[in-house]
Amino acid sequence: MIIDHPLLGPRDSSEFTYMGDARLLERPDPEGADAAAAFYEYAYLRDNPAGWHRELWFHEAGDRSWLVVTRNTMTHEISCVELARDVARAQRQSK
Amino acid sequence: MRYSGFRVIKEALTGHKGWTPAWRDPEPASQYDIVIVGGGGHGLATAHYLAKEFGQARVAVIEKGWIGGGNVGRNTTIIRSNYLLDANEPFYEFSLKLWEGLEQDINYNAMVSQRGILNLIHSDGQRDAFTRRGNAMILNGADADMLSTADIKKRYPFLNTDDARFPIKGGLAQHRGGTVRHDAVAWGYARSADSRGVDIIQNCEVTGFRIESGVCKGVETTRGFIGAGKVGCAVAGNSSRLMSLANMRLPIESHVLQAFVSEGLKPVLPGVITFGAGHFYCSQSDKGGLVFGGDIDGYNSYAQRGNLPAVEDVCEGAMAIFPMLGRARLLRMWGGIMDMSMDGSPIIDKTHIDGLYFNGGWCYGGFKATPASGFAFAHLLAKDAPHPTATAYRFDRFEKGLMIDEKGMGNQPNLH
Amino acid sequence: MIQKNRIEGGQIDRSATFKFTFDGKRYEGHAGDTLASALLANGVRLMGRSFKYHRPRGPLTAGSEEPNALVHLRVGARQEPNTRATTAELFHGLVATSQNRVGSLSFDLLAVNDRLSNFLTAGFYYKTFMWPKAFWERVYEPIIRRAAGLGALSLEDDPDVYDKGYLHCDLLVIGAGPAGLMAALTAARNGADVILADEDFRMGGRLNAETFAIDDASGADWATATVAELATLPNVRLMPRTTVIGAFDHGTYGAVERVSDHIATPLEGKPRQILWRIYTQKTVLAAGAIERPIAFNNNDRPGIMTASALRTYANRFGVAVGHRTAIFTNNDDGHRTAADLHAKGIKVIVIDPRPEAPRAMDYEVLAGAQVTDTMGRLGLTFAQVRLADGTERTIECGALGVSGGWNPNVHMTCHQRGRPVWNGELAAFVPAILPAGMTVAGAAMGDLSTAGALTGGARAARAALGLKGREAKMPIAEDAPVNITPFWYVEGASRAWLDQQNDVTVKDVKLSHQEGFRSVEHLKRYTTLGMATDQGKTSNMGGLAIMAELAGKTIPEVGTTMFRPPYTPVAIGALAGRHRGQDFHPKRLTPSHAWAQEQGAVFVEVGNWMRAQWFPRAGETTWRESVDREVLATRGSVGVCDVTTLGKIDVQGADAADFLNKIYCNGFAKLNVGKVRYGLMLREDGIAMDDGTAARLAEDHFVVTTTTANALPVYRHMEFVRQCLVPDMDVQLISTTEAWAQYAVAGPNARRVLEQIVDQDIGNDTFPFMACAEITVCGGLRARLFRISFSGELAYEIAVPTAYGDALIRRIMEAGAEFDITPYGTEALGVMRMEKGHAAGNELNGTTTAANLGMGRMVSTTKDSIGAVLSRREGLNKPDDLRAVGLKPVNPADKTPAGAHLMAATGPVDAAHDQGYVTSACYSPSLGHHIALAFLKDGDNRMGETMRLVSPLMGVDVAVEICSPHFVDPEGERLRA
Amino acid sequence: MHDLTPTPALGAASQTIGTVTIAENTGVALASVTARNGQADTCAKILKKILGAVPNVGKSVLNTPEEGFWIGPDQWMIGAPMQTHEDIDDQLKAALSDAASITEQSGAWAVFDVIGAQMPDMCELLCNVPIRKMAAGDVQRTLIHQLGCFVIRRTADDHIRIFGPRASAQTLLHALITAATSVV
Repeated sequence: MIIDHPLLGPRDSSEFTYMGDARLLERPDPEGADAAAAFYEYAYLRDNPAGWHRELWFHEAGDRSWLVVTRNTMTHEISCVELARDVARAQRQSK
Repeated sequence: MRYSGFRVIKEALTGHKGWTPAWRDPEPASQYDIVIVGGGGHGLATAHYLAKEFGQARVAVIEKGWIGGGNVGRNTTIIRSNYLLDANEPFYEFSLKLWEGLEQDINYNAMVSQRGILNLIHSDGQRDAFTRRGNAMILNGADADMLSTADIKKRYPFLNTDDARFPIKGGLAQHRGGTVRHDAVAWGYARSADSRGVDIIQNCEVTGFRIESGVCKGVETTRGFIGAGKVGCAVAGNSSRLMSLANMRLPIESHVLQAFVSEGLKPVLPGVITFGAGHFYCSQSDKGGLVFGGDIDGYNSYAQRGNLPAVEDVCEGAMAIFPMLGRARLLRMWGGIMDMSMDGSPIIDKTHIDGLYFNGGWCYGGFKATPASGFAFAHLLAKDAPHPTATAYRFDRFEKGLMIDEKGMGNQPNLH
Repeated sequence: MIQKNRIEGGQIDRSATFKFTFDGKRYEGHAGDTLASALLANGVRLMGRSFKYHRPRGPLTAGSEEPNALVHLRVGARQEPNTRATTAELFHGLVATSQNRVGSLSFDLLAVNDRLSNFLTAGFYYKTFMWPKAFWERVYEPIIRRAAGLGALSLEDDPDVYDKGYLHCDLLVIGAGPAGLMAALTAARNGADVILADEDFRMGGRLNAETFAIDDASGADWATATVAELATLPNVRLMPRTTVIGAFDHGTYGAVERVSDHIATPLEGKPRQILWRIYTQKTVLAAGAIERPIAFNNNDRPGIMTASALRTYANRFGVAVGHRTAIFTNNDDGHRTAADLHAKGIKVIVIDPRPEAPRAMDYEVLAGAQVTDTMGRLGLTFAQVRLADGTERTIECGALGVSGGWNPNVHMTCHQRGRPVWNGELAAFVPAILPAGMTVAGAAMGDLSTAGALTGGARAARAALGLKGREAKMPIAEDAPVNITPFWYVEGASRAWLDQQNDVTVKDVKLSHQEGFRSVEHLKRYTTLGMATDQGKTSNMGGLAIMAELAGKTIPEVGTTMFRPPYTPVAIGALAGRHRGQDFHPKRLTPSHAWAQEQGAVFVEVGNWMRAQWFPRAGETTWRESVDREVLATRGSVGVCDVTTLGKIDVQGADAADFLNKIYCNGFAKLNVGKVRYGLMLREDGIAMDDGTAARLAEDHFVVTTTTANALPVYRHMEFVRQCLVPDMDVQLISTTEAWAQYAVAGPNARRVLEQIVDQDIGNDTFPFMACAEITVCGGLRARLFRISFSGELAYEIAVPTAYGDALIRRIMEAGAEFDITPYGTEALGVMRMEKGHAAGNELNGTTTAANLGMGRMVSTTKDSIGAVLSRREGLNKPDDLRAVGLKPVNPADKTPAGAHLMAATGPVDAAHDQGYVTSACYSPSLGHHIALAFLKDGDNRMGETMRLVSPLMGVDVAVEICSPHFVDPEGERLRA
Repeated sequence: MHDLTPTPALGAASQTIGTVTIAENTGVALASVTARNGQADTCAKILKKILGAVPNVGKSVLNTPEEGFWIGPDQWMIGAPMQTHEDIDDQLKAALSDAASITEQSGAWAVFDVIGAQMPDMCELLCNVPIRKMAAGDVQRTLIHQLGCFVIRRTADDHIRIFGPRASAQTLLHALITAATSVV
């Protein structure tokens, strides 16, 4: 597969390490009342969709950026690639 | 119709006119006691044991395509019970014992071949871990044997022991492990279940569950509603998709695992062998093809196909231990969908919805588990209690911190 | 032997004559021949045996779709099984032997299977061999296995090397026939970077096998001229002998270039083949079409082949397979073969089931007739024909060309699970859903005429590149329509072959239907139709058509043919490339490697690292002697060990301390500058991930160490936390593992040694236990000093820039000479850490919690850290949880091996009573007996208990006493000394 | 002044295979520069002073004596001659102070210069970089025989500089030599 790195352009996916669902960016509040349940869902439950999937890739053999890749799990088509750090920052601001 | 050598000869002499379809092609009834969703190995085995061991006759297996078209028909046919953890080993050993009696049980020759499986060891740390595992196997009543490099060399003289980047320092063998003709498992269970009155309904896709006040009443399908006292789901590769119809999220990611077969070759590999310093395992089919595989591609996928890097990784492993394979040709590659669970172990459990049961999360270990999975699922469906060898395969183990993590990779499915 | 079937013409070089042997017999052929064409030229039709019935077989085709003519090519270590004689390029000295026979090719003992064929029908083995139970493995299977397989491997290491490489282009054109050549030409003339790949050694595709003209040149000459023009263009890469094997995601294609297969042996240092990964923007698939046979009884005898193959052998290779030739065709293209052969003076007769069969020339055409059977044990002699009026006629012929029509070669369009659609006019499947970026042209798209191929190729290239403007004028070429009446098998056909290699006949398909295996997948799996080395290129359609007829369905209703990569089988060596033997994985060498080699060190693989395992001395006969000495010498005086392999991560930034607080379960915020602290890292699931130390060199600067094995995952994890979880923290990370050479200097005399090297005062007061500093050594070289101890002794780790690592180890050895300083390896390192009860990889096995490791109290409850919340789950905090303990044998002579399990002193020994297991074990020279670290249920409360340690795998069963894991200096006085 | 002598990763003599010459370059001192949060602009200003320009993504600035290339977001590798800049990280710290985090990298990398007409053919067997499309100063991090390396197209059309992990210098050189042998 080819991942169109937001900074570096098209790169072979073999340069990357995969980690899964991009919801891992949304780490729950450890102080929250339901922290135990929230962390269980965060760590273990997945939508695992047959279709578009936002997922985390690490450019291990590249610039060491974590990326959020939107990819179709039926066709492997990739529609969007973002720097995870930008996504994470945006999420924090929106909170 | 009973299969036998005499029958084969008789038919041969009378123009094969007597052979009848291996299973009927019935219309779905409106109501069953138990409906199994998924006409794969596990679903068909469940139906067989429900009928044969638990006296359940009003059973249907519904399959969206053709039976045996999923992972049971696209795997590397290996059976073994060389597990470490007490939550796993008794279950897989139970499965191996069922394999050992399968042909007589279902009157179908699935060619169970206990040619042995051998895990190569390349470091002291690995030997320590394999020793612990071998002991766990023996303490659970299975067989295990620690082989020296010399022993191994006798069986595999062409193994690369003189120029290996990661020298072979021995191997853990399970002589009762081996291979089975995968398609025949699905067909044999189907034929047996059918002969015991189970309806096998092909080309019938589940489009929803009918759930009324927390109770599952049956399934909506492309061939109409089918009522059921209990619904058991065994749809490896589609677990998350199917259970999402009941608004469930699972501790599962679906990944592609590629497998490979070479051109037909005169016999060279006596048994199943796995490389311990890379991703490669291999056996040779009775037709002569080398059947081999390695690691999953590593990303979520339902595409049933993989990419070159995983193929190359496997072939590099092949050449690392068997440099004589250089001129053997890879004939065909294919991809199956693996429902990778969060601890690498399966789930056989009730759901929070009454009457709805789940069997899945087999990662890439589903084939060898087929008989025990079917038996345990049948037990759960028939008695509403887990089979003694499958008590730990619960949904709530993650919330409670009771993971069954053979590899110690944690909640990252693609590492299991 | 003279080439009795060689005729005029063709694209072979008669000036170059090659000698070769087949089954030991000597023959001659010419440059430009394939092994098959050369053998046919010599009158050899019998080239192989079928898989199941061992039927005599000759070539069915003249291409890579060949199911029958498979041979062993070359001998010795280079023997290559299942090689298609129809594509093997002839070279001088070629040696080939036939395969899958017992006895000789012409007298194969296993041909008896053919007599038994009535018993060996599809799926017969599923129905028998079940009694008695044990017999399957003891008797039946061994017999089946012995008969199994086609060719044989040499069992010797492949002596050739293979390369892998990467190519990038704008347009990849697959196939260099009329469509491919025109596509490449169109794209290249418009400046695109083009790769043109073709599996054949001569580009031109069918043009090389045809007689008709393009403009006023012959098709073959036009191809030659076009290839010549392309060769002059700098933006074109011509790749003959290159098979594109698969269409993978996002425009990535795999291709195998056969660099050296057309010569006896590769040149020194040159690869046999290269696996190319081609990255392309667009692709034009111009893979042509494959002619399909018709099924009739005994349609598999040597001499019977596709009509187009006969044409190819005559036109391209100058070979008349038989001087009397019959053609059996249901379409006009078969008549083209007849015409070509007739023009070459071969006696031809055409059998055409269509009542209105065309009569072009003055050869006999039997309209409305069918071939019902053939004769000839090892090769065709007669064909039996049923004429339109029902009468029978026997025709003498040495060759029979069969044409059931053409199948567009849709293979590559299916690689991303796209399915072709049925085209009734062609009676064939044509491409429909394509991989992104691919367009299909020419015969592969169903444009079977030359003119159609040329136009299609040009248009495909223009479409792919989005070219505007007028189309260039196309050369003039034949544009004959396809006239075909679908005709799959002759009525009453039974032992009529569909899949010739796997011996699947019409009868088997009928049985498959009768037994309910009716979907294309069940048909394939039950009969093995299409699963041979040719992947059903010539057989799938016939099987589908017959199943459709039996099921009363249309062909597309029964299913479509589905193809998977690779297009043709690929040598495993090519897919592995250079990654074999010592080059399987890279090696990482420590800074002291050269020095350690001088000391005669024994090295061990640790991941990709090569580390000194121990340093044997003269007179030492076992590794234990060396390791015991190294341990005692270190504990007794001083030792030195290269610990460079530990991961080192540079952590800087204003929030560096807060960041470490997040990734370690224990606190780091308050660590003073100049201090080191042990840290335990959890995964988010609360399980221990890795441990190490963090040294605070400045307010905003830490150096974190990881275990050797986890250097990469830990760095990845830290970057995840930094970028994804705490993106606003001011913290920067970079790995410096290889930037610093680091040595542990341990033992009571460690300080005395280092005082001679370090420029600053390192007295116990100024530089106490767990101190760290940036210092200088040897008069000014920048260095780092950490007072940490894995061995439990007074110890330091000293680091210098890697380039000085070699010099420093030599200097340390000089400085330590007066204390008899002893270099020690990973074994002694391990022994000392076990004597000290430190956890390592065997304990941090991915399933252990901080509590299991006896560090439960380290998990801070006053702050959030990764893994803290989930580490509190009940299942991870059971009262009788495993705890790290030490073991010593009750009988000091006993061993306490790793991997052994702990059982109560009395009571049963089984899984149900398993109490724990040994993670690490060694002989402790300090204590004079074996010791072990173990995890034991409720271990903390069982000190002093005597238990059974069993390892049934090794036949071990000994009594052990549970003790503290801190065997040596439990109070830690030495390391603070 | 200390009296320890540095040893090169290999100390191998340069070798010429066909038209390709492969030479270990032991004369490069290296340090990484990573801008602190919110300091990217200051950091860039200072780098501009040192290099003449700030290396863009995927680019290098081949200035003398210092040169530098982009290695990650807000992160650069700065190189200079070892004789004059062995203490390159101190020099950079002095120049950048709190604007950036500096880490010495000299010891981490083995550097090879590959020069010759068939260098591009050789590259095609080594790594997944579109070598024929790279312009002078282009940099790409890539894998060579599984080793993470930087490939820099130098000013001469037939010249690339490869930075590979020092500990694996032998493996890397072996890969370069076999690739060169394959193509010549």
